[in-house]
Amino acid sequence: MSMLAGNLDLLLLTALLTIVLTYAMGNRRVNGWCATGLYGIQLLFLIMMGMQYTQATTNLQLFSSSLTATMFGNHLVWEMSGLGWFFAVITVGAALFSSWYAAGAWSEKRDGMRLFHVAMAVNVFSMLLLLSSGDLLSLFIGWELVSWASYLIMTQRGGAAANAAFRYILYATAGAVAILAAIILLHQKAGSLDFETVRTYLAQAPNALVWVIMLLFACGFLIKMAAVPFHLWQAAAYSQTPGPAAAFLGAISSRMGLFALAIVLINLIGVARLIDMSIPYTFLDARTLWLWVAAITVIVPTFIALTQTDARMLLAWHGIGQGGYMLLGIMVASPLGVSGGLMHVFNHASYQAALFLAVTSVVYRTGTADLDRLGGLVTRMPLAFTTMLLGIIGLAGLPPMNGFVSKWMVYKSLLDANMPLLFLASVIGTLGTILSVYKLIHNTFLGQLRLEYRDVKEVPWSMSVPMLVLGGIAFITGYLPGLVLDMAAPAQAVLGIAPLPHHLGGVTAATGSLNMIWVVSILIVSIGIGALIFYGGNRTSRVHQFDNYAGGHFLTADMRYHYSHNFYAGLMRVIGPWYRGSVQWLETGLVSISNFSADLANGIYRNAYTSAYLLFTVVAGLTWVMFG
Amino acid sequence: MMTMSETQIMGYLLYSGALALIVIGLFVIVTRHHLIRILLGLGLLEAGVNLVLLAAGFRADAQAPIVTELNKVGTSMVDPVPQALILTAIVIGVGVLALALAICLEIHRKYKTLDLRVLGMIISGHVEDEPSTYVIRADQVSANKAIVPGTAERNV
Amino acid sequence: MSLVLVIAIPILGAFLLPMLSHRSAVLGRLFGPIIIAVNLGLALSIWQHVTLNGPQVEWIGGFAAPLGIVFHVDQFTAILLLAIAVMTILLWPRRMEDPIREPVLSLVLMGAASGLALSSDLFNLFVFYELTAVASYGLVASRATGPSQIAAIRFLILSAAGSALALLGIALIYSITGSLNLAYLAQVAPTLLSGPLGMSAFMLILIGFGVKAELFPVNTWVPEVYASASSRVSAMLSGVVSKLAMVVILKVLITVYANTSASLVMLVVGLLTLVSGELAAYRAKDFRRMLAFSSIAQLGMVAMAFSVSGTAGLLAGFAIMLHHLLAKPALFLLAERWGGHLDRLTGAAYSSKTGAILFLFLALSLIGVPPLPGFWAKYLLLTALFGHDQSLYYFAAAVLLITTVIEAAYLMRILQRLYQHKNSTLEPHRASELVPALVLGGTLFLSVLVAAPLGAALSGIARSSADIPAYIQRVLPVDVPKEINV
Amino acid sequence: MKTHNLTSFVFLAGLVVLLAALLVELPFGHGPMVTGQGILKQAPQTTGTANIVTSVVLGYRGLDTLGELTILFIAATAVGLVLGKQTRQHPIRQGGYILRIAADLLHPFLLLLGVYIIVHGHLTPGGGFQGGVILAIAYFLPLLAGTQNIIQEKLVSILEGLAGTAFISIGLLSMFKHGDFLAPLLGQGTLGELFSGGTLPLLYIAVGLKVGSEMAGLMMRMLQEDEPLA
Repeated sequence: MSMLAGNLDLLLLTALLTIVLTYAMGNRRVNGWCATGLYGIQLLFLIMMGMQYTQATTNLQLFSSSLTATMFGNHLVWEMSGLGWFFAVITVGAALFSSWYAAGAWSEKRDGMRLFHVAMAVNVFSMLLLLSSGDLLSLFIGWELVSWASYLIMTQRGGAAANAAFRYILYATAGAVAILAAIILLHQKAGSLDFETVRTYLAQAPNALVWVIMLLFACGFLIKMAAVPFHLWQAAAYSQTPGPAAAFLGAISSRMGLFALAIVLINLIGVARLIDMSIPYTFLDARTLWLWVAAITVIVPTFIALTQTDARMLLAWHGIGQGGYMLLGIMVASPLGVSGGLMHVFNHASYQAALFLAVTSVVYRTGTADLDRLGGLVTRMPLAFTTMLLGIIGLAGLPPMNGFVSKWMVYKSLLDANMPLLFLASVIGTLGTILSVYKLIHNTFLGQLRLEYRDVKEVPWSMSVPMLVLGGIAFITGYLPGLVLDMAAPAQAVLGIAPLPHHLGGVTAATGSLNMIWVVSILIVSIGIGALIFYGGNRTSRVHQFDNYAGGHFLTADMRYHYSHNFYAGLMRVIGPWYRGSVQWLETGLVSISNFSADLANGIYRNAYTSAYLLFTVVAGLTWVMFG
Repeated sequence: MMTMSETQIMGYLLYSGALALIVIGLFVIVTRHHLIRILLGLGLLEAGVNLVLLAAGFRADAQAPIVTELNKVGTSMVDPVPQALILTAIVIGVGVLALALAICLEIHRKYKTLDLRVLGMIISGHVEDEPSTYVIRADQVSANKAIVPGTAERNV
Repeated sequence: MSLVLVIAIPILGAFLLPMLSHRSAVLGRLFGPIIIAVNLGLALSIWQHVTLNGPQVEWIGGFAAPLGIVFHVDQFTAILLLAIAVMTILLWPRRMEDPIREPVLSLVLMGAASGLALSSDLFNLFVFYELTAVASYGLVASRATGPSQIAAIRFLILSAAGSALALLGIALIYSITGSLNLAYLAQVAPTLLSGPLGMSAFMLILIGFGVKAELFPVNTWVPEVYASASSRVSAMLSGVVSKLAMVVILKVLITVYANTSASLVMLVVGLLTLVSGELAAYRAKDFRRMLAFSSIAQLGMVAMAFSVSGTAGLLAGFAIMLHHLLAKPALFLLAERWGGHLDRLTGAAYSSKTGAILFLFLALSLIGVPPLPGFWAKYLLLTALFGHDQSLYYFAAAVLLITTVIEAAYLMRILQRLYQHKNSTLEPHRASELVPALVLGGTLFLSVLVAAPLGAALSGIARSSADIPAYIQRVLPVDVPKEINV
Repeated sequence: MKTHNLTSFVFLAGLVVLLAALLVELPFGHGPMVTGQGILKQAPQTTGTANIVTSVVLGYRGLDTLGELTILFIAATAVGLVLGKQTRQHPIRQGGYILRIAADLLHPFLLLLGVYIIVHGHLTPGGGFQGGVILAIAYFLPLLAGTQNIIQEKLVSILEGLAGTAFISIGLLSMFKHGDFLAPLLGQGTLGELFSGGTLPLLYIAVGLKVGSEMAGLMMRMLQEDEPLA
């Protein structure tokens, strides 16, 4: 269909044009608005492409592009499937809101906005390229471009950010070489790299080989997702990225790993095969392995997040944990689970971006994201507070926000699949999330306002509107989850999973249904009744915050009675010792091994007796030849 | 006219001579520190190799490859090719040696030493931590001499 | 069109140049570039001829094959000839310490390098190898600083001892087979040279020529020389001369020692070279030394590629060689201003923007980020290694992948440093360094755009170079009897 | 230091064993003389020189010879480059009377001998290389003995350039005539006569002049650096 072919071309061209234009416009203010507009156009193209699914008879519709190449016998194809389209919508959407936020007042006091916008545009373009890869080699090309584009966006602030980005790129390169090894191994064995051939080959390949290939692929993709034990790089890198860019990264960047992992594990290898591949001497099989990796990724980063004192670090750690839910859902591989996992990608993007933007707003006004040094800002920045409230409800997975729906689906699918332990693990993760998001909003917005922030104002409209819209999206898709489930349906079809029966308000499963319209309506009505009682029976009088007494003493404004430092001290006493067994030793060990061997190699080259090497080599070589 | 066993003895002599030259040359190159000695070792090594090459062309019962009245075309002659090769190899050796000596002269003019240990330390010990355009000053060279005792006094 | 002109003309030019310079300084200054231009034209016409008519053979002096010296040119050789001429003109010194002698050495280096590419005769290869060696000792020592002269003499000792051993190897081969012609040797090798004697000869040749080809462990001269010689000389040595030494080893390997354990030796040596180079580069604190170690690692990769027999290995080796041939000289040109301790580079990107961007591009390509040419080179090497169903080759591939991470670490560390501060005291690059570097980098960049046809062409070239029976047919048209009884 | 020497000894001993094992295997005295036999059969007809080594050096392997000439040339050039242009004329230390007179007396004889060896290179053992070195010595001996410097730098430089050019020109000439670089040119004459062997004697004269001038130049430049080595 020529019409379909044209759309992806137009999309990629527009993305490319965005890079060129943002570069050409440099540091001018209009640059941000222009970029936002261009992302809007890209989103429009994507929506037009999405319309095809409502008309087409099958959800397996591919959007082909005219971008192809033949390299050394490999036919490289770029074409977008429903899965790619789903992720692409989220990507462009996240970029749209982030650059909208960055376009206005936020950019006024900053230099280097050209780099900011170019980096964002490069990211979007490379992600779109990755999402429309039609074979493993083009997937790898896209993958690497995304990795390096992320490096660009992370490193732009220099200093500590550059160090964090450097650490990231080492992890990413390690992941990339693992993926490359898997791809080339497959190429040698299967003879070609297009998905169809690889799928047929893997179906009859020996188990050992499939294990090797799977592990190599999974290591590479899990590094991008920052799954345990590869989780160390992400939070540091994201928290050092400029706010709106961090929102973009937090919303979608790591999900590229999920996208690729889903293709390899579900689409190419297949869940049935994964269940078939048992791990010797254990009760586990390959699928259980990945499920548990996902579950641990839910728990560990979430509880690390609990200890953070920087709002951005806290959010970034949560981003890793939430990725675990998505992987859990997808690896359950039931219609409900995959829908839940995919929907969680969308939901997470919406509230995570909102949260990052809210925190950025706080930083914009107060200059810090240190949770020990904030508090009481709710009266000064009510809009940011609203956004954050919407965001944390979503992050915690509570109604009426969208996070509840997707998490409910994941829980439900785990229970349906008879995996109570995994269910328990994910609930523990949610518990940690609730605790730490409460800490986030409490330490930032509630409690005592610090004297130095007395004159803080709400952020300008150019910043508050996009974050409120994001919060609104998180609410609306919680109220009407069918909107997202419709979008996820083609993606699910690509993965070869049966469609999930759903309607605008929720899902209808055999084992239990969910209708968010009812849930939300009841919730609103009950909150309304509560509010009525609260305000109706109000007998209190309002006092100024600085008009305070404790134990008969007047509390001066500079006296700290707001409890924020060492939050959850009691809980930390209980679970604190567990943090010591972190994976840090692995990284440190690898670095010192390479330092040691590098010193050794350098020592060889510094020797004064270089001609002795000649002698040794001749003797060794001749010995080998004559006796070997 | 040689018998077979004579040929053999001659072969053993030639090859053991070549072997000795090669090994002595390598010994000097590897264990000595003075540049001139090392260059002499290089000469020995080349001579040994040339001898092996020369031996390759030897034939028992054959004449020099020069056509004269006594030595008509068609009589058995030794292989002329290795002789030509050696000629080339020797000239190459001369060229390399000349250049090496010139560099030695310059080095000696600059550092007043030809001890490879000191020179090695100058180049690999110091340049690594300093800009590579760094030029060694005289006082630093004397510092190097102090590190390796007795090098300043060492003569050929 | 005679192939030998590519060698004769530069040498003739070198002989004439001092006399001309004594006559008129201007003429002397113009003479060198003119000669190179003539050579470039010759190389182009050879390339065109070979592309149209297939590989060519020339018997020097008209003496039939196994008796005289034979030149053989196929498409790859023609590309090498072109590359040699182009690199010589790009790296032609502008301001010379000695306006007569340096050009003479450079011209001879060009001629000798062309000879290495063309010759099919073992001893003739040795002569040209020595010619390149002497020219490069002279060029290294031409920078009148102490370290460069120490580096030159240490290089000279190692290289001369290596050459003597290589000559010993050649002598052994001649003793066994009575011939020096590679095609003839290829014919008799399975019967005469497959034993320990023949393999020892290969070992000696490998070690001897390995000095110039930067193979471990006889490559200790590399960091010293590249750190102390002038950047142009380093660029020439690492870009062109090391590749040609590798080509010599390749010629011996694929004609005479195909299908023997020689390829295993090659793999092990290449692997050690790669690992030692990357690791040493990781810890290097001097920019030029880091480039030198990186160059060692790249040549290790070439050796690993050539250890895989058949078209796949050759294709990978050619790709890495050509990539490195373009990338490393450009980096060395940047090192002219950026040389020295890495700390000096802090913030250098702000004083030399183009240089920093060029460095970024080349670094990414060296690491192997798709779709840059370096990625395809590494991809081909990995494909070749994985295609060889032997555990050592798998191990080699794994090591290559791990060292890629190390490579990324040290290159990115520098990049990070380049952009760190805005105030840098480094002087910006001069146009005379930046322009050739940009030409090289631009060529690499253009190759991204035409990657697909380029890849196809390279595959064809590798296929024709790997066809040894056809090579023997061309060089020895009449079937030479295997042994002539005396 | 001791460990280094000891290790080297062990390895050298190993090398002796290995090389001995290799060299014993070589077919000494009866190896396959493939190239050599072919040349011996063919050379008198194709090149017309009585000294077959000469026909190998200048004919069959003429390119090697060009290569080695070039090596000498660039070695001399590089020596000049390394030692720099400063011509520090140290006062020549005068040798004894006998030495000086003998050197002066020997000079013409050495010249004659050198020329003889060069021009008879295609007939008898010897040739351009050997003769060239003798020529160089003829000029160098008086210098060493301390009479006076009779080597003129400019002359040397022109001579080395011209001789090298002559060699290549002859090669190119034969290329234009026969299509092959350094192919035998001119009539071959009678085997064993002075005027025989086509262009080979001419080539040898060029080689002789080239080698002589290079060697003289090299020695001269070295002598200018008159500091005693430590």
